Amino acid sequence: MSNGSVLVVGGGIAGVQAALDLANSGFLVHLVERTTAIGGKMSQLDKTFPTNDCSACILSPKLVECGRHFNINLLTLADLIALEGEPGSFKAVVRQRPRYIDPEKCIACGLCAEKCPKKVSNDFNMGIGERKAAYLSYPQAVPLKYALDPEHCIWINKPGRCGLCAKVCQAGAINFDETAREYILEVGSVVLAPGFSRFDPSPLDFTGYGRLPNVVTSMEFERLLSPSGPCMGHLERPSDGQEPKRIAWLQCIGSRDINRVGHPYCSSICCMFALKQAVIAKEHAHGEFESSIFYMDMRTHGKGFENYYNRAKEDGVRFHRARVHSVIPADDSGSLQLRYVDELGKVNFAEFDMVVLSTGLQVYRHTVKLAEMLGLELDADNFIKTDSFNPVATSRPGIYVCGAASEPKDIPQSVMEASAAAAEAGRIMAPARWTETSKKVYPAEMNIHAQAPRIGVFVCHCGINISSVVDVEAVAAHAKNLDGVVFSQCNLFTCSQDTINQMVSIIKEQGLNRVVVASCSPRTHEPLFQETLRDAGLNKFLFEMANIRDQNSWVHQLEPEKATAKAKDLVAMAVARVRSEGALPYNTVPVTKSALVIGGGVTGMTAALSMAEQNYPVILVEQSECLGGNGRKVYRNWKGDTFLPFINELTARVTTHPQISVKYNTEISEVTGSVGKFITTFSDGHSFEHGVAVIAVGGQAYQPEEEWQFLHGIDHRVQTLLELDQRFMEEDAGLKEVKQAVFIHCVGSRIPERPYCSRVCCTHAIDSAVKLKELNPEMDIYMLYRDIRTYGQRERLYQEARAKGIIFVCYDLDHLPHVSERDGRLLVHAHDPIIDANISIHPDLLVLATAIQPREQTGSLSKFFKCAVDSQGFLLEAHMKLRPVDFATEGVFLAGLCHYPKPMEEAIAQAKAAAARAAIILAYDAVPAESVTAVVTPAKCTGCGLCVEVCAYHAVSLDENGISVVTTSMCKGCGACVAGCRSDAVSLKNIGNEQIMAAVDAAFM
Amino acid sequence: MKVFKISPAELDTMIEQWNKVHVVYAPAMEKQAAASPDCAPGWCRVDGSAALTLLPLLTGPTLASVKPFFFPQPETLLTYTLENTRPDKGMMREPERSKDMQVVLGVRPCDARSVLLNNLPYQEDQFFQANRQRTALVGFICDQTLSTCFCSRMGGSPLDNEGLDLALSRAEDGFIVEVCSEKGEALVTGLELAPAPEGDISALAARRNAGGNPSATELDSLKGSELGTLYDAAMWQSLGEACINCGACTFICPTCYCFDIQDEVVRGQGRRIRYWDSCMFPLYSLHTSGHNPRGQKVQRTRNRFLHKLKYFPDRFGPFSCVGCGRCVKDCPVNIDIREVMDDLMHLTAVE
Amino acid sequence: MSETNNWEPKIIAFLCNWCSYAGADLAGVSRFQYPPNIRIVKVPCSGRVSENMIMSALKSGADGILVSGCHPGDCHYISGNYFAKRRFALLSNLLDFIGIEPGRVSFSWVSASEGEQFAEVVHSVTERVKALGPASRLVKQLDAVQAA
Amino acid sequence: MPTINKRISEEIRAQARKLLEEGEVAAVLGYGAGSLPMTVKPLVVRRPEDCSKLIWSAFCVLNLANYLPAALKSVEPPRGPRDPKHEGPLPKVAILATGCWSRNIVVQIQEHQVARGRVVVMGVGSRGMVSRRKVEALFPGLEILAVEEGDHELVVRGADFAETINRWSVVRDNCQSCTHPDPVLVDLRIGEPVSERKNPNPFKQVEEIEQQSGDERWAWFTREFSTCIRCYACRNACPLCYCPTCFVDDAKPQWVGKSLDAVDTGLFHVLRAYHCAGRCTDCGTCETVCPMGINMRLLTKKLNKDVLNLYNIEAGMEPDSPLPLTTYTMDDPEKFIITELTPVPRAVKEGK
Repeated sequence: MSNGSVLVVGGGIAGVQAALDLANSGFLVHLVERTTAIGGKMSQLDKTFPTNDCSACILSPKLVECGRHFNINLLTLADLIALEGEPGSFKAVVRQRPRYIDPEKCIACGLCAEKCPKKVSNDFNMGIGERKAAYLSYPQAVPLKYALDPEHCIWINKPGRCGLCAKVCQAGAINFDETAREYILEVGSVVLAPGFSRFDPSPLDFTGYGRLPNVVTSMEFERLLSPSGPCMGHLERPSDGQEPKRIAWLQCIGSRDINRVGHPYCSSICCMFALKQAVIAKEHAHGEFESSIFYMDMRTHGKGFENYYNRAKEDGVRFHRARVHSVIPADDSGSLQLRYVDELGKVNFAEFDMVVLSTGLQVYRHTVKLAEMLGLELDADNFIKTDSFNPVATSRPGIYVCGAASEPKDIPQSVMEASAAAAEAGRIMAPARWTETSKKVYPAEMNIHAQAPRIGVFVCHCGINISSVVDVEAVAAHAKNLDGVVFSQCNLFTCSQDTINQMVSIIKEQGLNRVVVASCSPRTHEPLFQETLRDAGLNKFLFEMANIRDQNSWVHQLEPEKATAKAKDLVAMAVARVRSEGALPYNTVPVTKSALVIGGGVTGMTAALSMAEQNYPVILVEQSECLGGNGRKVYRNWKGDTFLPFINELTARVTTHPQISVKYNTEISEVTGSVGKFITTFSDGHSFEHGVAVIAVGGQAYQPEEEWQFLHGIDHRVQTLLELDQRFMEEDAGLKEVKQAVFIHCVGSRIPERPYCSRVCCTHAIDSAVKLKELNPEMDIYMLYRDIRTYGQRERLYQEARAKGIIFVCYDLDHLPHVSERDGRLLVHAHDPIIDANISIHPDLLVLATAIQPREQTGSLSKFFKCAVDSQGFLLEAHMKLRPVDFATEGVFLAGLCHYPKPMEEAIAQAKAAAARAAIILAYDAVPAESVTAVVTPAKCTGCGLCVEVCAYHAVSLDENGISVVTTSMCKGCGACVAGCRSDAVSLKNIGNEQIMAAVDAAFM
Repeated sequence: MKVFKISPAELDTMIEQWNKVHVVYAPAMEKQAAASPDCAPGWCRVDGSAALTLLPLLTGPTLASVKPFFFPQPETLLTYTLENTRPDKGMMREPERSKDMQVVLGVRPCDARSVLLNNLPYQEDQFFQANRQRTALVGFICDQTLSTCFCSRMGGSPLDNEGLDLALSRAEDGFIVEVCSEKGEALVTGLELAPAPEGDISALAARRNAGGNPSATELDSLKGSELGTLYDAAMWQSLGEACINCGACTFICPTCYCFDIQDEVVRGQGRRIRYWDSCMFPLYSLHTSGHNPRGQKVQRTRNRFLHKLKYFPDRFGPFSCVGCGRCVKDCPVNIDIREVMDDLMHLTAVE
Repeated sequence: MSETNNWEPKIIAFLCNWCSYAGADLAGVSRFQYPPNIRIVKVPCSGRVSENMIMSALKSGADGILVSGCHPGDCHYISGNYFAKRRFALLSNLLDFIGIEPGRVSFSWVSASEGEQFAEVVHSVTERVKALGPASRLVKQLDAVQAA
Repeated sequence: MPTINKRISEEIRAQARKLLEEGEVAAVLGYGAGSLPMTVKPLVVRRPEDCSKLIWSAFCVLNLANYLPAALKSVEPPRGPRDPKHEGPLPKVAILATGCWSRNIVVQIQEHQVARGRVVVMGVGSRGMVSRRKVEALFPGLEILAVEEGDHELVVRGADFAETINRWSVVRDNCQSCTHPDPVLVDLRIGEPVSERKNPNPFKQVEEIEQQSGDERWAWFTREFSTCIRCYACRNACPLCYCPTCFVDDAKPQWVGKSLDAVDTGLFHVLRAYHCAGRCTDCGTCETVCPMGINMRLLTKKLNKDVLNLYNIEAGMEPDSPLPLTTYTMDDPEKFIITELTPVPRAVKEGK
């Protein structure tokens, strides 16, 4: 039998997501991270596109969850150095370098860094500014533990010389004698998420990078923008600290460049990255601001990207289709002059205060070494090679890869692949689920019903962090007199293990039924103290914290008296709040261990199979009479792999799998219930009970009409890509006879009615053109395009097409191609901007690359499951970046074209990701639900429905008497309904108006 | 009983004199300024010079009744502190109460009678009695009445001086002042007032005789009637349907005397107050259990009228209404107690 | 009077758990100093804050009130701050209309990464409240209540 | 020729009788004659023979929508708390409605208080309702014993006087500033439609206050609400105030005290007005019914102005659109957010 542990290499967002998914579905995870903290590249970003979310804000909760997870063994400063064995039973050797600061003891007070005399360049800030040799890589780092930099630490290099950190560390955490350790880990499978490095532009002398201080890379610029970066979010240019008023972005630095760099691929993310930076920089700027982006093709092919691009244009970001050939100093002030040739061949000069190089993505050198050690095949660009139809599998069974190590990609795609890799790893280890994990057992909880409050208050010195400013003894004395308080004391470190143990016995001895800790932030420490309450047999919700460090002693260092008065108030407020709090249930929802998959295309089949292979029963619902969906209409992918054999094999596996039953010609007519137990009724009247659902209803091709019709449906020589694919599959001999072919791109995409890019058509069209060239190398082929978006390694195909003599002519919306028929011949008029002339072509084949649209029924289906759709009718995921296959409605997942147009390999990855996310729920007999939920007092309810309208989770509804009811399992405890209710009929448990206003009033006692 | 005659100027002087030693109130002629939070809505503090402009009064009852002088909104019963550092934290204390005499001007006979009626249930109430002790009513008997006045029907009279401490009535060139009580006596002590001429006194008596013997005989049949008949009357349905259950009638009514008690804590200082409640409000009869014996609007509307016209007289004798007509004028939905009485009379007649 | 009595205002701040409270923590981690007049009350979301809570805090004697949530679009609960935005826009206009001094009740968006901004918001709010002096409008006083 | 309102009264009686006789509705909500001049009584008519009691006049100042939910409930078959829900259609109720009341019915439909299918709206275009208080103010110290209503004038009679006054001059402020006098929801038209009024500035009264200084506004606010006796007539006459327990009656926490403290009274009015934000149709009933003559309508009018300016919403105009506080757009204005941050010298901030 397989081992139930898994090794995840890399603690960036992909590794973290894979680790969480695996740990949450019943496996023990060893997460190996090379640096001192997890978070990876995403932690260095300021904002993320296309939502402009604060990167650290959305990432942090995942990191904290990962750091605290009972079944994730986090190994920082560690590397995988050897692996042997077979899938199911690998033996991995992991080497962990010393941190020199004991994480068990470190309380992250920062004194070591403050006193450390050695300043070194700050690598987290891309070398801008300095940090100390004793350091925390960034404020939200997980683990939140300091480390000594062995390269620079004075003592480590010359023992006895410094040692200041050890002297000031009250917790005694410094250990200069720590040595490296090796762990031998038995695991069932391995997930690699080693991430990517950024291209170093130093060798590209035309950019001036390295010589001109105001030429920075996009990652450096990101740190300049970040509020936690070297200039605290005040955009300053490096040379003189002045606020730049004119910034240029140069695209494709180290991408799409065979000549100087040897990177033929497109890095996929840089266009959006630059757009985002241009928009955000403008937000930072005071007054006039000019941003220009110099590009070859704007590749905004993801969900919401094209809109972002359009908005940026409206906001005044300027776009120049040109490659800049020189960046030189404009004058002595630090300004820069750019020289470039525009589309019409004219030489231009432009002056900027700063230049940002959109550097490409590449594989880490150590990743290449790791792959060699593991015996993995790499592709021509040194990315880890994967399979078209199994996009997260490496060449070695049992080892999976996710994120940008297999091809440049953005965050949602990496997160999707991480979940997909978790699904694959989980598939081979399914029988060993829950064998290696452990579960904590708590004592029975004391029933405090009807007991008068007996509150204990613990006031923390936090070493000297609090007590150097606040008179903590006075605070504890003040607390003793407060109503309901029967015990109060001070502790040096309330969070230290010995104090925690002491707290357990005090709770028992004193018969405390509520606890207040006055120390640091509940955001970091509440879980720890709540755990302590449970260990002492108290419900964990009988607890409040007074934040007298982060929000008091640290911010009022010069006003000790006022800080002490404030601490007293904060403690009184916490006591007032906890006084009327009650025990809350640890809510769970029982899970029906079966899944519903809607849509029998490749995506739906993949998701169904993935769950079935993890041994869960699945019903797959298909509205037509056969499986395969859109995939059956497509000939092959850009790597040349044909689809039909794969689909036939997949169909056979699905239809013969004992855990899958397929319902053909069936639609959904009703859905009730929520996560754990949905009851879905089908059009044939049968109903099915399931714990989760995956929606994979696909998309459909746009039927060309009006100015985009181009005689389609009128002249048989005008065909869509899918119609051409049909002819390829039928091996239509007539295709060889074609002498001239024209392809028109973006038919129905990127227009006001459909303001999105259909993502696949550039690649599909170019591949079809290449295929035609294969059939008849003499054929003249013209591609009329707006931007070529062969993102990632698809760029090679674009190169191949050009090498084969296919001619690319750019058009824009002001100069649409015109198609007519004259004397039995097709006539295509177009405008070529390079020669600035109109051209006419007489093709005998005109191919339209038509848009992909959502299906009409997507909307009604989304209503059944209370999911949202976006303005275009595509299903809207819970979070564009970090929850790309989840819905806000729990237990429902999405994959494939109903989410957004995408090629098959991405749809497959997404299907597996959806299956992995669904399997997390199915792995449990019951899933935890929010405890702090809304509750209705029916007698006070008017039934006005305001709470129903403002609930983002559809957790509130009106019952048959028109009275509001909360579906506890769906409630997230935000309290929007509470604030909205005029008659106070809705409350939030323990965060009711009673508790909040008691706290407010306590501030004025 | 002493009877004086004074000129308008003397009245003015008299008020000025009172103002030196007492707190004097008069009916507000328009919305009062927010600057006097120590005064109930509808009344204002009088400073000496303003006295004349306050008189003569408008016909009919004052905008607000005299109720708040006896039954303040609110009355502080007890006070306490919750400050953490105080040794007496949480201990209840009697508040300091004002012992100053308050003189209320412009009171009409109907309102004066209302104090006597409210005194029946509040006989033992120390707060009401203390307020009564320190309040003197200086009233004007009514030369004219409004179409909404019906004091006679309720057993009162527009010319009555019952319940007033000083009763003024208009006479040629001034006012007749009847001293009706010891408090009234005290108010005129030390003032050099001329006794009223005999002619004026007899003229006043003649007017009173002409007004007939004030009694509620017409309505007395209600007192003897079967409660069940009144309770089950069909009229309550439509009345309850129209009533919006606001408390306007009960709060402007001089004889509604219900209260509730609540604690208020502000910045660590607490007080226990009693404040006006209204039987029109659902909360009035709501039990802690959640049960409400008068949960329906119709039940509450019925209760108010039956209390005034049946329960109160059954217990204390007189009706709990002085016929001032304020509720008739100000009920937002034109529920007219006179019509209610007519309907009930009709019902008992049929019976 | 503020100078002579050494009066220090008390300001109640309702902060959402996910952004502004985290921003306040970051201000602490970064040691950005700000005036100690603020009393933070943690709520799940700015959408949890009702008009009743704000008015009641005023009544209780808060010299200033700050409500701060995630920037629009960043709400942990998808849309809570958008509802809050409408609610507060109307409320702040209404308070102005009845003569509550602008600056008594303030609203801001502070994200989890904006520690410095949080400190600036507190500075700004405190300065404005100090300039206004102690709150008196809609602040309940027990001693002045006895009517008639 | 009978006056317009007399003709409308006739039509109401005829139509109500027809609806009841044909069993189309179980009850008709209208007005009967009042016992005093310039008053009317709300009336629920259930028998055709009682329809003769129905009247229409310039004094129909009470918002009938306030009675609609209860009237609907009254015609339902009795149902105990454990009884199953009634099967099949429930009886209907007809209601007279002018512009603002019809918009209140729309709000009631939006807020699930009233089922659209059970209401027959008898729409009457409003020519503006007369303020009894304004008429009385023209005759200080005199008691009005009768008022005769013409189409454009009123004849006011007392014990020893009779005077003709212009009708529009004594129409209520809210009616004078109304822009939608004709009902937006009509099942049965009574009388002629009244055209939309192009009111040059419906928010004039509000703007007059806005233009004052903050101290002046505070003085106005405290003065205006100082006479409140907390009778809640304004609340109870309002069709929007249907909460079984009003926030003033909450004890934990006690949002506002219950006595006549000026702060408590002020808070009650501010919060009550706020609770009507985006729902109020400026029907003016609150102001009309106040026994102390407080103009609390100005608060809701101010909110109406802001809701219109900020979100382009007028309450009750479209049954299918959400209420302003249950929806949002990404670019809602946020002028109230602090923008002028105090840039603090870093030395101060860093505690140096």
